[in-house]
Amino acid sequence: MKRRSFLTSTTLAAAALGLGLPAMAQEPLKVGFIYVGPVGDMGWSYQHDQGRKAIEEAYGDKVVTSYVESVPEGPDAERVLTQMALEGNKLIFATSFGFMDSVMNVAAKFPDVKFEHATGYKRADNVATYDARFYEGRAVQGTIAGRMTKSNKIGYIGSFPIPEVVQGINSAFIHARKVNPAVEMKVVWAYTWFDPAKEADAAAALIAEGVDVVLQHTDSTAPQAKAKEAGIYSFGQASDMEAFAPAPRISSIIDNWAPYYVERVGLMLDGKWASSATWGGIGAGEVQIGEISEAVPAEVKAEAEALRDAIAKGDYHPFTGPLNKQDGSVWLAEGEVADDATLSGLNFYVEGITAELPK
Amino acid sequence: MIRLERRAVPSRLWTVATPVAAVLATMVAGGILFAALGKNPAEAIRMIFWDPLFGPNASYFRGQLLVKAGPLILIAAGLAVGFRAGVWNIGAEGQYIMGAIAGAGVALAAYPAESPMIFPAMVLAGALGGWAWAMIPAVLKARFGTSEILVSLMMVYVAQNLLAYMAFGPMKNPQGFGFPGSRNLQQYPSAHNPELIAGTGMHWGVVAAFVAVIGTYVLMHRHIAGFRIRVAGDAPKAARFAGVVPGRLIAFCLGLSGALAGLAGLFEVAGPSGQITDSFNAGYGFTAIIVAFLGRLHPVGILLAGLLMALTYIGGDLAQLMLRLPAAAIQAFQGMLLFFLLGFDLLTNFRIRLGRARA
Amino acid sequence: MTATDKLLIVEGLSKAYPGVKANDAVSFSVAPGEVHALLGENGAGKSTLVKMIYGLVAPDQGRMVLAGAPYAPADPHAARMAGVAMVFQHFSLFEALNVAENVALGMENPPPMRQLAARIRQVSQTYGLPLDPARIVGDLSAGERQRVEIIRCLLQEPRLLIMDEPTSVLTPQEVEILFGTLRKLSAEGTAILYISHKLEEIRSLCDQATILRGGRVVATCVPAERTARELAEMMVGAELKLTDRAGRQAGAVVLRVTGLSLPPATPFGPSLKEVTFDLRAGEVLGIGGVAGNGQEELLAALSGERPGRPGTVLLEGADIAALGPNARRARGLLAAPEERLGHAAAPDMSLTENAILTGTVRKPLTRKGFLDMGAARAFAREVISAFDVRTPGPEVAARALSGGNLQKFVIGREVLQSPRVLVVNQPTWGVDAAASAAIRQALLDLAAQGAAVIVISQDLDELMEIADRFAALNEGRLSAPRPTAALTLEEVGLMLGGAHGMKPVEGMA
Amino acid sequence: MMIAGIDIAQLVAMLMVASTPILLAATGELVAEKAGVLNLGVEGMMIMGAIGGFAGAVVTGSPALGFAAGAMAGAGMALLFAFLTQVLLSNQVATGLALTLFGLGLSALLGQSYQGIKPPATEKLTFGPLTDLPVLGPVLFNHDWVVYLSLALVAGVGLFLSRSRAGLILRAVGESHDAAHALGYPVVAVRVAALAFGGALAGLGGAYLSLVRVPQWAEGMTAGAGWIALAIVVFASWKPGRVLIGAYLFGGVTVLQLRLQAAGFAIPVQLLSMAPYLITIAVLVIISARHRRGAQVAPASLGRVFHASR
Repeated sequence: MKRRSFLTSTTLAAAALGLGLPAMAQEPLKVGFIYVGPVGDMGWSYQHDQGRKAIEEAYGDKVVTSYVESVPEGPDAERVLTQMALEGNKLIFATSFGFMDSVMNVAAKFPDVKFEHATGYKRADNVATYDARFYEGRAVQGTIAGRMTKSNKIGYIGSFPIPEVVQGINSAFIHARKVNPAVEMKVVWAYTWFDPAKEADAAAALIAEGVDVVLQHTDSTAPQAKAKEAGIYSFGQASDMEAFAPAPRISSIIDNWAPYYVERVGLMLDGKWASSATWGGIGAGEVQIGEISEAVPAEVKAEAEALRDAIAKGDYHPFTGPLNKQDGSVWLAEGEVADDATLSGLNFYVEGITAELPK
Repeated sequence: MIRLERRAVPSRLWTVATPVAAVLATMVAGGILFAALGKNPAEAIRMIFWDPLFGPNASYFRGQLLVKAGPLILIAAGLAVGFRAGVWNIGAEGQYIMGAIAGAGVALAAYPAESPMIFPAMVLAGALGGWAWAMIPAVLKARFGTSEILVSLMMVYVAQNLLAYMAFGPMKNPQGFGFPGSRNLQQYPSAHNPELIAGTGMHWGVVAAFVAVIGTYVLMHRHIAGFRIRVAGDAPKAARFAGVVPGRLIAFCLGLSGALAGLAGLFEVAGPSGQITDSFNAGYGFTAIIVAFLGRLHPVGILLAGLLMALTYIGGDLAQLMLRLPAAAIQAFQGMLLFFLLGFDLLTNFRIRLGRARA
Repeated sequence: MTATDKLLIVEGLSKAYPGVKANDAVSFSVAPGEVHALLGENGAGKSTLVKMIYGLVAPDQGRMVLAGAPYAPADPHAARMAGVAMVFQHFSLFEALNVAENVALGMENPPPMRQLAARIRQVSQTYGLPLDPARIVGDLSAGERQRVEIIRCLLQEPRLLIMDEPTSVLTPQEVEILFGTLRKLSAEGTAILYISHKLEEIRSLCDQATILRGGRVVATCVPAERTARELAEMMVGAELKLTDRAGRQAGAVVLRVTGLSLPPATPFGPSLKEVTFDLRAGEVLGIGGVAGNGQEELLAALSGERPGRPGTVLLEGADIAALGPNARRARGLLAAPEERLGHAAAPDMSLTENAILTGTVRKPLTRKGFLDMGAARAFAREVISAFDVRTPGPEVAARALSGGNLQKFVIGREVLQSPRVLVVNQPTWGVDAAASAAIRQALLDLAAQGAAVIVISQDLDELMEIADRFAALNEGRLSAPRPTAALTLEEVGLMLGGAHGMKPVEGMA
Repeated sequence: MMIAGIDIAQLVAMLMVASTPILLAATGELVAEKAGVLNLGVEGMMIMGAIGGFAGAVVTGSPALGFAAGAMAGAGMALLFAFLTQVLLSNQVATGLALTLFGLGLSALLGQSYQGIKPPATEKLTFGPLTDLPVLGPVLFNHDWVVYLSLALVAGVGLFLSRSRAGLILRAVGESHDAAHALGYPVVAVRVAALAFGGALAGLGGAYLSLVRVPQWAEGMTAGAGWIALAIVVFASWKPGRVLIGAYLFGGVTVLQLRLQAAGFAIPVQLLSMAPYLITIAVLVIISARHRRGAQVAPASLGRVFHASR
C-alpha cells in the first residue's frame, strides 16, 4: 500500500546520496522520533514512522533510528525527549504540535542536539520547524469535489478549529466554487483527530444533510466506510486509504515526510544542518495527491492534475485574490497572494461558507 | 481441592512478601511476553526496572521518577483516606482537571501582572477547585443517598468536556495563532511551579505529595480522627457509635481527596505540563486509584506503589527507545503487574488450604 | 421401634474446622411425625450438624440414612429434592424481591409465578400465617419475614423440616400459633428438627431431644420429663449459678425520657413514638419486645447515635437530647448495642483498637487527639482480665473471638468506664450460659454500685431474672414500666402486642 | 418528519447504528451488575472484542464468525476478571481499571498485523418493500443483523431477568450472596457466568465497531465507549428497557450535535456533550431521593466481595 511513497523516497534518497556524502567510517548518527499516537494509527503517526523508515532505507548503517510512540503531550514528552538526548540521539523529530514547549525546554538544555518540531511556530538555533502545505492538496480535492458533486453539497469533517484545518476548508471550498459556482460546503467538527466511531457519525450526519462528496481532516477510515455505504465519494486523508479505492475513495492527500526527513538527516551527516522553518507542499513532495481513481472522469482528472502541477511548480497559489472574508470584507485583492504569517494563524472562513467557525 | 481460609490477623510476612512475589511473577510473565516479541527478556526487564534507577543517566531518571510519581502519590494519598472509610471517590480525574482549571484560571486572570501572591492564590484555587468538584457527589450522597461512585465518575466526563471547552474557548492563548491551549505558565514567572533544586525533579507538587504521605500517615495511624475514619470503613455502624456523623465523614473524605487531586492538577499545570490543553489530563486520576490499592491504602505503601508505577512508565519508555518494544507491550506488561499485585494480595488475608470443602 | 421406622438416621457424623472439632461422631434419629429438639449452647455444633443434613457442608466422616436410603446431599438442592426443608435463622431472604420470588428461590420446581402466588395465599391461610405474595420482603416485619421462610418450606411438602431458632422474633402469642402449625404438620407425618436454646418451648413442643455439647452428643431425653433446669445443666455440663440480685436500692432519677420520637431510618423501618420513662440510680429497667419493634432505634436514641428533639432526654437534669455519642459518654451515659460485630465492635480491628472505639472520652487513651497506644493496650488488658475474655492477647482482631468472649469484652469495656447510666441491647444473645450469667451478674453489680441500667432484650426469662421494672416496646411505643415481681407471662405477652394479626389455626389454639 | 431541516426518521436510524456498540456493552454490564459484580473493565473487554472480531472475520472471511470471535475475546477478558475478583477476591474497582489497561495494550499487540486491512462486509438485511416505507422503513427495516440482534438481546435479557428462574437466581445472587449461598445457589459460578456473558456482549460491541461502524482495526479505537456503557447502566437504574433508552440517549446526543453542525447550527459542542452525564446524575438523584434506600435500585451486593466461610 505504501509502495508509491516508498518508491519516491528511495529515488530521493538516491539523489541525496548522489550528492556525494563524505564516506567516513564513523559512529552512526542516532536519530530519534517521538510520536503522539501509536504507529498503528494508520494516520498521522504512521506516516511519520514511514518517514523514519525512509531514513533507514536511505542511509543504511550510517544512521540508527529509534522511536517512542503514544507519548502524551506535556511532562511525559519532555522526559522522553530528554531521554533521547541523553541516549545520544543527535537529531530528534518531535511530531506533534503539542510537543512545542517541551521541545523548546529540552533544546535549551542540549545545545548540541538538533530538534525538528512538526507544525509548531517556535524556533531556536537548534530547533527547526517543518510543516506541510496541506491546503495545496485540498485545492486539488476541492476541484475534484466540485466537479463530482451532483447535489452541489460538499461535506468536510474537521478535527479541531485550528489554522491548519481552516486553511484546508477554505482551500477546498474556493476551488470547488471555482469549478462549480453552485457548491455549498457543510462543515462538522469532530473535536478529535482519531475516534472512528465519532468520525463515522460525523460522516453520517453530513450524508444525511445531502452531501455527496466528503472530505475529512481526521485520521481514521470510518468516514470512507460510511461514504461507501451511502454510495458517495470521499478522499483519503494522511495515508492513501487505498483499501477504499476506486470508490468511494476517488483520491487522497498523503502526508509524505520522507523527502524532508531524508534531506534533514543528510544535512546532519554533512554537518550542514541549520535551524529553519520549512513549509513544503506538493512541490517539495511533502504533500502527495494519491492516485485519482477511475471513478473520476478523464477530463476532471486532467483538470485536477493540471492544478496539482501548477501548484507544484509554484505557478499558482491556492490563496490568490480576489478573495473576501466570510463577512464580505476584502481579504486578498485581485492577484494578491496570502502571506504565510496570515495563513499560519488563519482563523476565518472565506466568503460563501455559511457555517460559523467556532471560536 | 484448594480452599481459602480467612486469617484471624493479616499476615505480616505476606504483607511484605506479596508485592515482591508479584513483581517477580510479573517479570517472569512479562519476560515470556517480551521473548515472544523477539526481544531479549532479561534486557527488557533490566531496562524497565533497573536502568531508570541505576543505569546510565539514572541521575536524570531518578528526578523524573518523582515528577511522574508526584501527582499519583498526591492523589492516591487522599483517595486512600476515603477508601479506608468506605467512601468511593473514583472521580479524582475530574477533580484533578478542575483543580488545574481553577488554578490556571487565577494565573490567566492575573496575567501579565507579577506578584508573589499569585502562586499561593493559584494553590488555593486549585485545592478549592478540586474540593468543590468533589463536594458535588458528597452533598448528593449525604442529602439523597446517591452513590458517590457513580456520581464522581460521571463528573469526570463533565470535567473533561469543560476542559475541552476551556482549551478551545475562554482559556485559549490569544497569542497562540488560533491553536487550542492556554498560555504556557512555565513562561509566566509568578505562576510557574519550577523545579526547586535543579536536576532533582522536585517541584512544589512533589513536596506536596511527601507532605500528603506524612500527613495522611499521621492522620490515619496516629490520630483519633483517622482512627474513626478507619472504623467507618471497617464497620459503618460502629463508627456512628464512636461518634462519627456520616454526612460529615463523607464530606471530609471526598473533600480531602478532591482538594489533593485538585492540588495535583494545579501543580502539574503550573509546572511540568505548563498549559491547559484538552488532553492535559493524562489519566492520573484513574491511575492513582490503582496506586492507592497497590499501596494497600497505606500512605507508605502508596509512596512505594506510586514510585513503582512511575518506574514502569519511565522504564517502559526506555525499553521502547532502546529495544523498540512497542508501547502496547509495555501497557500489557503494566496490566500484568497490576493483576499479579492484586491477585497475590489474597495471601495477606487468607490462608490457602488443600482439602475437600464446598464453598 | 426398629431402624426402618425412622425417617432420618444420623450415624457418627464428624466435621472438623481448623482448630475446632465442630461435630464429633454425632448420632441420633428422627421418626416420621416426631418433633425432635437439638439442644445446645452456642458453639455446641448444632448449626454445623443441620448444615450437613441440609447439604451446605459435607461431613468428614459418618453417614446418614433418609427413609431407608443412604442420604448424602451434595448441596441444598439435593436435600430439598429428598424432602428436607429448612427455616433459617438469618441470611436467606432477599429484601428487594417479593414474597413469591423469595418462595420460588427456596423451591426445587416452583410452578409459574401466578399459580405460585395462589398457592402461597392458600397455604398461608390453611396454616394461619397470612401473607401477600406480591409484597416486597424488605417492607415486611420480622415476624412476617419468618412466615415467608416457613411457607417456603411448607410448599415443598417436606418430610423433614429443620427450624433454626424460629421463635426469637415472635411474641409468646405468635409462638403459640407457630407451635399450632408445627403440631399440625407433625400430625400429618412431617418430622421436625427443632433447634433452640429456649428450654420451656422445647419442653412444651418436642417429643425427643438430643443434647449437644462441644460437638458431641451428651444426652438424649424426652424433654417433657425433665425440668428446664435439668435440661440447662445437661447443656452446660455444670451446675448453674443463680445471679445475685441483692443489695440494690433505687435512688434519685438520673435519666428522664419524655416524648422521645424518631422517624424511621429506612422507609419501612421501625420508628419511636413518644417514648417516656424515668430511670433511677441503682435500678435495672428491663425493656422487652419482639425483634424489630424499635429496640435498635431506642438504643440509638439513648446512645446519641440518632439525636432527638431538645428536651426529650434529660441526664441528671441536663438536656442531652441534641448531643452525639461522645458528648453523652462524657456525661456518663454509655451504651452497648445488640450487634457485637459491626456495631459494638469493628470486626477487623484489634481489641486494643476496639477499646479506643468508645473508651477515649472517659479514659485517657489520647493526648491532644493523638492515640496513646500504650494506654489503650493497658485498658484492653484490664477489660480482658476483669471480664475473663478468652483471647491470646489484645492484638487479636475482634472477629477472631467467639461471640460470648466478644460480648464480655464489649460489656466490660463499658462497665469499666464507670457509667452513670448504661444501656445494653440483647446483652446475652447467642452467648453461652456461663458467659451469660457472668454478664448478667456484671450488670447487677453495676447497678448495685449506684449506676442505672437499661437492659433491652428479647429474652423474657432474662428480663424477669434481673430487671426491677419491666416495660414493653411494641411498634415503637413503650408501655408504662411495671415492677417485674408482679407480672405473669400472659400479661407480658399482651404488653408485647399480642399476636400481630395472626390467627390461630382452626380448632387448634 | 422534518424538524429544523433535519429528517427525524433518518436521525433515529443513524443513532440506532451509532448506539449499537454501547447498547451491547451496557446490556452485558447490566447482567454482570445484576449478579452483584461491578466490572469497570468494559473498555478493555470491548477493545479485545474489536480486535478479536476483526481478526476472526479477516481470517475466516466470515463476519458472523468474526462476531463470534469478538464475543469470545470479550468473554475471555471477563473470565480473567472473574478469576481475580471471584477466586482471588481482589478489589473489583482496581481490577476493572487494570483490565482496561491490559486490554488496550494486548489488543494493540495482537492487532499489529491487522493494520490497514478491510474486513469482509456485514450485509444489511433486506425486508423487500418494507425497507421503502416512509419513516418506518429507515428506522426499522434497513439495518444489519447485529442491530436487530442487539435489540433482541435487550428484550431477551429483560425477559430472562424478570421471567426466568435462572434470571431470578441471578438477581438473588446480586441482592444477597449470603442468602443465595445458604439456599444452595452457587454464587461464584453464577457471577462468573454473568461476567462471561457481560464480557461476550462487550466483545460483540467492540466487534461491531471494528467490523461495521469503522470498519477497520486501529489501536484504541473504542475511544471511551466502554466508560459510556458503564454510565448507561447507571442511567438505566439497572433496568434493561431503560438501557435501550440510555444507549440511544448517549449515542443520540453525539449524533444530534454532529447533525446540527452539519445543518449549519453553531452549537457549544462540549457543553452539549456534558448533557447525558448531567442527566444521568439527575436520574440517580431522583431515584435515590425517592427510595432513600439504594438497595431498591442498585443490586444490594454490588461490588461486595463474597467469601463463603464455613
